[in-house]
Amino acid sequence: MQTENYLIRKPSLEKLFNDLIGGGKTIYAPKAKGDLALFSDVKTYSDITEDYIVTANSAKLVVFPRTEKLFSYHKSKEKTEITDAAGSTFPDVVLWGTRPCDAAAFIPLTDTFNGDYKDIIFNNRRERVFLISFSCSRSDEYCFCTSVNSGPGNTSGSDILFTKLSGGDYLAEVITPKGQLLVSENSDLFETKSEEDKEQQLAVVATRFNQVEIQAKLQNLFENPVWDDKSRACLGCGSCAYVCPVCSCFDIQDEAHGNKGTRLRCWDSCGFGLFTLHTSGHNPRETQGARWRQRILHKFLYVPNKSKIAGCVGCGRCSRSCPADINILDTLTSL
Amino acid sequence: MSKIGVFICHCGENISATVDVARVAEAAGQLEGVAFSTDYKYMCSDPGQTMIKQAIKENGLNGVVVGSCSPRMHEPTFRKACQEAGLNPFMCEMANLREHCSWVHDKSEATTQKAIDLVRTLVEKVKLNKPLFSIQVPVTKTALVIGGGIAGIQASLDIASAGHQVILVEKDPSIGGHMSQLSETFPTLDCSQCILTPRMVEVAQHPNIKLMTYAELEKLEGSIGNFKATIRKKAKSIDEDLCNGCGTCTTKCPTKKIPSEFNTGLGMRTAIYVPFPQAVPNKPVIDKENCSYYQKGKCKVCEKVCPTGAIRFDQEDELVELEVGAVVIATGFDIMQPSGFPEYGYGKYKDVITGLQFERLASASGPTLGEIRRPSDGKIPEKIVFVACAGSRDPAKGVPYCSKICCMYTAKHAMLYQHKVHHGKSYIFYMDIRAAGKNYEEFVRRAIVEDEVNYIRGRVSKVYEENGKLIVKGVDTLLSAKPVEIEADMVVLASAAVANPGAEALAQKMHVSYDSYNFFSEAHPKLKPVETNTAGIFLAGACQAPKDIPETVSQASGAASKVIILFSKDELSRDPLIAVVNRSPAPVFSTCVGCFMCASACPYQAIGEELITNRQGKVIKKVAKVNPGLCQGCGTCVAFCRSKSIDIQGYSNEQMCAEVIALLNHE
Amino acid sequence: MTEFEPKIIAFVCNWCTYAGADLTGTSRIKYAQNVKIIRFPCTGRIDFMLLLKSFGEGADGIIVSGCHPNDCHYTSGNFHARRRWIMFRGLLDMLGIDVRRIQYSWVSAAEGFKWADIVNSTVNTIRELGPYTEYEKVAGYLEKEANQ
Amino acid sequence: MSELIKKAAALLESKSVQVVIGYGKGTGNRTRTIFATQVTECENLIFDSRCVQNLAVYLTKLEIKKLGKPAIVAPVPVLRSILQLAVENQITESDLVILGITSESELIDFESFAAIETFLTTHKIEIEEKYTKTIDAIKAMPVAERFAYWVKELESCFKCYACRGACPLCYCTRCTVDDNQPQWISVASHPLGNLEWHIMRAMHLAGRCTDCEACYNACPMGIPIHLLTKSMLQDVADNFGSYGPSLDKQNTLSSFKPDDKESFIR
Amino acid sequence: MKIGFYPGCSLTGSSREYNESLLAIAKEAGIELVEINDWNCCGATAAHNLNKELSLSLPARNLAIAESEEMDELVVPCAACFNRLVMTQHELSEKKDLKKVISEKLQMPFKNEIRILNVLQFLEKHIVPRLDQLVKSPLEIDVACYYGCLLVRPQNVMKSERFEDPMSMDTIMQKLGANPIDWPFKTECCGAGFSISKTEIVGELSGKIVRNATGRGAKAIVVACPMCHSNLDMRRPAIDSYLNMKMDIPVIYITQAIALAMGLTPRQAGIQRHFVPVNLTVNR
Repeated sequence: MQTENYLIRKPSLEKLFNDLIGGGKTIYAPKAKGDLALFSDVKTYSDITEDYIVTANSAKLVVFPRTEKLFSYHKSKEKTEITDAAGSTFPDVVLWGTRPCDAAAFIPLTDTFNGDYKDIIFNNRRERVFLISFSCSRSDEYCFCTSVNSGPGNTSGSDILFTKLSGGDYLAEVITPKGQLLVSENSDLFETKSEEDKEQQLAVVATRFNQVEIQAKLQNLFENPVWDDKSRACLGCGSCAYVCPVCSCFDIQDEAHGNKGTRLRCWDSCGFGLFTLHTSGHNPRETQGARWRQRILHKFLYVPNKSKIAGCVGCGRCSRSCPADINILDTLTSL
Repeated sequence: MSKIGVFICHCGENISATVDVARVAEAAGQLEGVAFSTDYKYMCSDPGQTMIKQAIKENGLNGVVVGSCSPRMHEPTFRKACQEAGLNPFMCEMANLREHCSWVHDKSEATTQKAIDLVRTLVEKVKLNKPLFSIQVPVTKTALVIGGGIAGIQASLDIASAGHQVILVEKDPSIGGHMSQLSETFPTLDCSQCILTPRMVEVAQHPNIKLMTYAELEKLEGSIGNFKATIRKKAKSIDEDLCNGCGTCTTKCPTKKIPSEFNTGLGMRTAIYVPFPQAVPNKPVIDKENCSYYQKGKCKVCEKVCPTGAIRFDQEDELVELEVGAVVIATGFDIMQPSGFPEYGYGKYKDVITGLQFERLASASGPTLGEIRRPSDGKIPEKIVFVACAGSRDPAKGVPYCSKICCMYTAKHAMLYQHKVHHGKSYIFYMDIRAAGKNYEEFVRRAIVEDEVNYIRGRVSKVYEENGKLIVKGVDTLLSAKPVEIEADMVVLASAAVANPGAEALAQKMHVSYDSYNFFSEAHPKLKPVETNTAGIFLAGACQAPKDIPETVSQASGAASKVIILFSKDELSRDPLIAVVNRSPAPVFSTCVGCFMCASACPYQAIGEELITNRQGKVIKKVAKVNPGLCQGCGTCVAFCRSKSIDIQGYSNEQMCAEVIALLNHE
Repeated sequence: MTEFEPKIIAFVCNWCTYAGADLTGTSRIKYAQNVKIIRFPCTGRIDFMLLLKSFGEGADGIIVSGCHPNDCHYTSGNFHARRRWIMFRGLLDMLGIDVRRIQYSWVSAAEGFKWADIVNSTVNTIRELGPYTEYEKVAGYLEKEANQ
Repeated sequence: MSELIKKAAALLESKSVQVVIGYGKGTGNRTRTIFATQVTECENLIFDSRCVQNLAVYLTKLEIKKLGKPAIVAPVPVLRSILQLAVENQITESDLVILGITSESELIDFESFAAIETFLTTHKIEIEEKYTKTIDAIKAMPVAERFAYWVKELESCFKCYACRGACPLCYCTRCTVDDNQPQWISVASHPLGNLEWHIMRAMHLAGRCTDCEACYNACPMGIPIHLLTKSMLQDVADNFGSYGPSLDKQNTLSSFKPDDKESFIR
Repeated sequence: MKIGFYPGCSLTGSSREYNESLLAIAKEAGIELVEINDWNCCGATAAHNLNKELSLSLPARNLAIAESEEMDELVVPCAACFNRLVMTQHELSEKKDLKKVISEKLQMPFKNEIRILNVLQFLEKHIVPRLDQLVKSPLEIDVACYYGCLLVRPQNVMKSERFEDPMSMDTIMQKLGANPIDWPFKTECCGAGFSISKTEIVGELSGKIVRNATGRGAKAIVVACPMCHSNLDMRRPAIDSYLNMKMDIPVIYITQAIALAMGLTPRQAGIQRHFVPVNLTVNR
């Protein structure tokens, strides 16, 4: 679809928000918590913060929650009854305040859940998500979206992208038919406006590496001291994966209470020692170095090999949240 | 796949009167993994047990839950039945439907539902039970008896006469204990020494008894059947093999003014001494604290006069390690020094003495050769006041318990006094007269009626000296209900019987429990009065609580028979409900990280270290290891272990969790 | 509406409280059905995680009981347990988990009456406090909420 | 800190140690841990007020142990952790060189763990007033409100276990949260799973925690979990006297006194 | 350190000399005793047998006031007041629930942490260390130190090793140059409970005390309790009538003895307030 541009006045944003809430939508938007901004279920417009580069957590939680019920069961001596969660109704969610990198992340994420197996629950959720993104006017030393085919004003993945203009009003780029529908339903809030000075409003994010070159290099770097060197300080936690908007590994867990229970899909991380532990006791990825290598190879070699795009959107969350200050750029630029 | 059999007992009507047993059996049958479920009138009866055995065989059951009485009652019965049917006995669990359900609730739906819940809980547990095998422990058939008073003597003689080896350890230079200090004994007034000394000699001569006097327990490790005791033999400074007990040294020793312990300070002894003439062994020791040579570096008179050259000034304490299979504690008691009661003036006035001191005054072998003479001036007291409960039954300053023997010995003292000083007057201040025992009450009556002892029911508030008399202020709560004052020549305090000063330390060395007064605790106040909570350690005599001689002797024989029962088999079988440290596949080997917090928490020092090595013998990991011989299965370590690397068989983490989940989740 | 019947689980040691509860039975002293006992070798064995599990599985109240100090069959398991409960109780209190829902007691093998009294008073306390809905909301999250 | 650099270099030079664990420059204004194995790398060592990560955590990590005998830059919080690790038999004196740093940023040598203990007697753990006030305020809430407060605080926890990873005392080979026989704790990060995890973590640190705040600093969601361990430190002090590691004192929970006082056991 | 002072009713009435001499020696020793504001009855009446909460609230209020005035210690010279205050502190520290109840009643913050001192504890801690410099004219006479009941009991609160044979007053008197006699009536009952209602019993009980002290050569009886003092001094007619002879042994407060030994005037020590004339100039 051809992108259509509109102008939305600053006060209309709140009206749009309230209309969406009034229309029964669940809205996830950045909310301040201490020094952090977190995507949270927001009911009041004033709870939304604008003071963030990216949120600490990622937007993937609306399609790939950290705990997803797959089914519940009830055993008796004769039979076992199963209630499939795929049949339940999922909420209509509006993601408000995603950054272009957040929106871009939905593309590889959706790919993952639509490989050999089409994940019904994921797709049900994904269909009900509407992304209202906001371009970046600020960036920091962790950002590298421009190195992974994205950018501070990139539109891919979003339904609508707002860019704050110098006067305080917003440029609204409507990217998808879903976005168009929203505009038509709220036509009083959107004024026709041609694209102007968007680029000037955007943050400057320097290109840090060439993704294609990296992909090529990684072909031959499986055995290399860089992995141990760069991961030495790794504490083996899962924060990088859990804040990553693309990471999609999960673990299947049953929670049993007597003869009732549920099967759950829970986030998992390749940073954990348990991740690849075999029943035999053997662990093919025995050290953090091997785990770090997997993380980098997965995002910059395996995913691009398969899907043509990187499994990374350059949001920099993993580096920001790492308690040991392991910076993914450090590794990528030193290969 | 679990194939559990559930057997619900009616217990006559004990259970079925309030619990719908048929419904319990039916509900149990609906549980996943239950292959057989039934109810029966008496499960523990022969037909009941046969029913279980048959069901095991016919249905190939691999687990059994019996819903009946308390497992403390019949767990061994049903486990044995299962074993006889070829099922590992530890695959049988009991749901307590009687004591914990039918007997404590009225008949109702809720009661039946509770019974179902209890059965379901145990079914879920038994699914996770694993076959366990009893631990066989060889028995060292030597007993260690600690304390050479009448209790220790009796226990030693009994065990030795049954043909087992006995090591009798006594901390003093002679055996005999308190009984050897007594004059006559109630209620027969037979001479204490006359009945005791033959037993003492018998101990010395018994081929199966090894006597270690002047020795104390240093350390006790191990467990029932296999203890390792370390005994400290204090240096006697003589060569016992050479000494012939002639006594020349004790007569020639120049240091003669040492208060004699045996005579409770009323007589003197020398630095090299035999505590009393009938001592066993009748060989002296040197009291280093008071010996001129040890203190000042010169003297050695004993060495000069000894005809056999047996004096050894350079002798040092010796530590001896012994393997024993059972221990009898017979360390006796002590009397409370009444100095905590300044109102009685003990220590301030020479003629205020304790009951034990009176025993020595009344004893024919005592410092006054049996004449009642007061310590201050040797005069025969005309008026004597006995204070009963001088420390006993006094929660404020003394001990709250009754010392049990004082009523009787005080009556005896007054009686002995009246027999020896016919014109004398004796008074006894008392709270109650406790004379329960064969011929005891009659004895007290005799003191009152025949010997005209004045019993005054009331307490003494003060004793003070005025004009050479001891003024005893007290109250007579019965007749006059008024304060009374007696001008006495002597006051005898029936001071409380208390635990030995070293009792607490000894209990801790042996890991036996003790009460708040430091008396050792029996395993059960009624049914296990001579056992301690530590298997293989038994109690005899007043170390458990104040006791008189006949009671002490009976308990000593009881303890001896427990030891003999233990020694009647070559091997002991122990429940395998013990802790184990887990093993996991390489390269982890065990999830234990070797913090050893479990080891510091273990009450039995049962947790040691194990080094895990690779094929080249290099140590990869140091982990905890439970010694199955020492572990008693309390499971304290299990609850401690942060990584859940240690678990206890029979009460495993999985089992307990399954029980919790099953108990709280029903349809 | 029927009266609220609290679900109470009791963790007791084999040597004192279990035997004490046996004595309650032998003495035919009545108490409420709400309390059900799980037998442990010693209070020292009782893992705080099991208490946690109990609330997670829907218990409204918990009784933890063992030998009086100095009476432990294993000499010191109860002393260790006591320290553990002091710390655990403090933590639960800090977290706003209602510590009134856990009754700790020492009940000896001779205290059949005391056991009945502990049971009945605990049942009364929990009845007054009502069902532990706050915790249930947390524990029953998956049952009640649609997927997040 | 040229003295530190010199000393570290000398240790590597003389082959007394194979690696120096210390602080270096990180992203932006952050610091990060560096593992100097070459003399030249020692130049990157820094020490200033930003260096708050608890380096003791690396002493028990498999990957770091493989590097050989370490020297560790150890400001006071790290020293406390080292002492506690020693109490728990995780490290030995001979396998470690300690480059101690006083609170005045001066280098200090320690010949033995006992010397650390002596030094720490003058650097007792003190819970700052801002924390005691917060804890008091939380404890003053009605119980239901307090519970709601924590459920809310823990809501954002997604169980990345950074708190566990950063804690020098969480050195278990297998954490109980990863044990599924039985399943002690819900793996899921739903409210119950989160609550159980944080209760277990705090309990496992009861009487062991040295108040370094590494857990809180590591939490990507900024959850104040350190309030739990701090509150427990207070409980230890209130109930059993002083807190803080000590070589001859038993851990709080693996020891007892027969006359320990409580007010709640009937 | 701020030392509070709780006089109680006796010290403002029947035993003003106790008050005067205590303040005089404190001043001499350079110690400021700050009387607590708005103090109330200690409850050493029938209250403690009739109304538990009242009997705890009365002393607790005094303690709370002292706390609010930031006092570290509180001196309570009257043995009866001391007993009530110390018993309250003990009971409320043992029973936390009760403390809560009482605190709510008081409607003021109450930590229950102040250190309460009776006169002997106060003297031992603050005056005795300075006595070497302060004793100007030693009292070289034989004295009988009479403790009575309340200073040393109950044992579980006072934790005294020798509550049947206390020695603290004897030690202080020795420091003043006096010779405390060894006598058995140190803690005998003076009959305080019957001080008003049955003076003949007081006569008998106190009479025995006076007789024994005199008989053992004491030239004065030293006390530290207003009740003891009034019974031994004011009830002398009843004593004399029981003993059938006139006893002239004077009864003085230990604080008065110290004051005299410090060289203060008899008037500063309040000696003129006694019924039995005091003349301590007689040397041994």
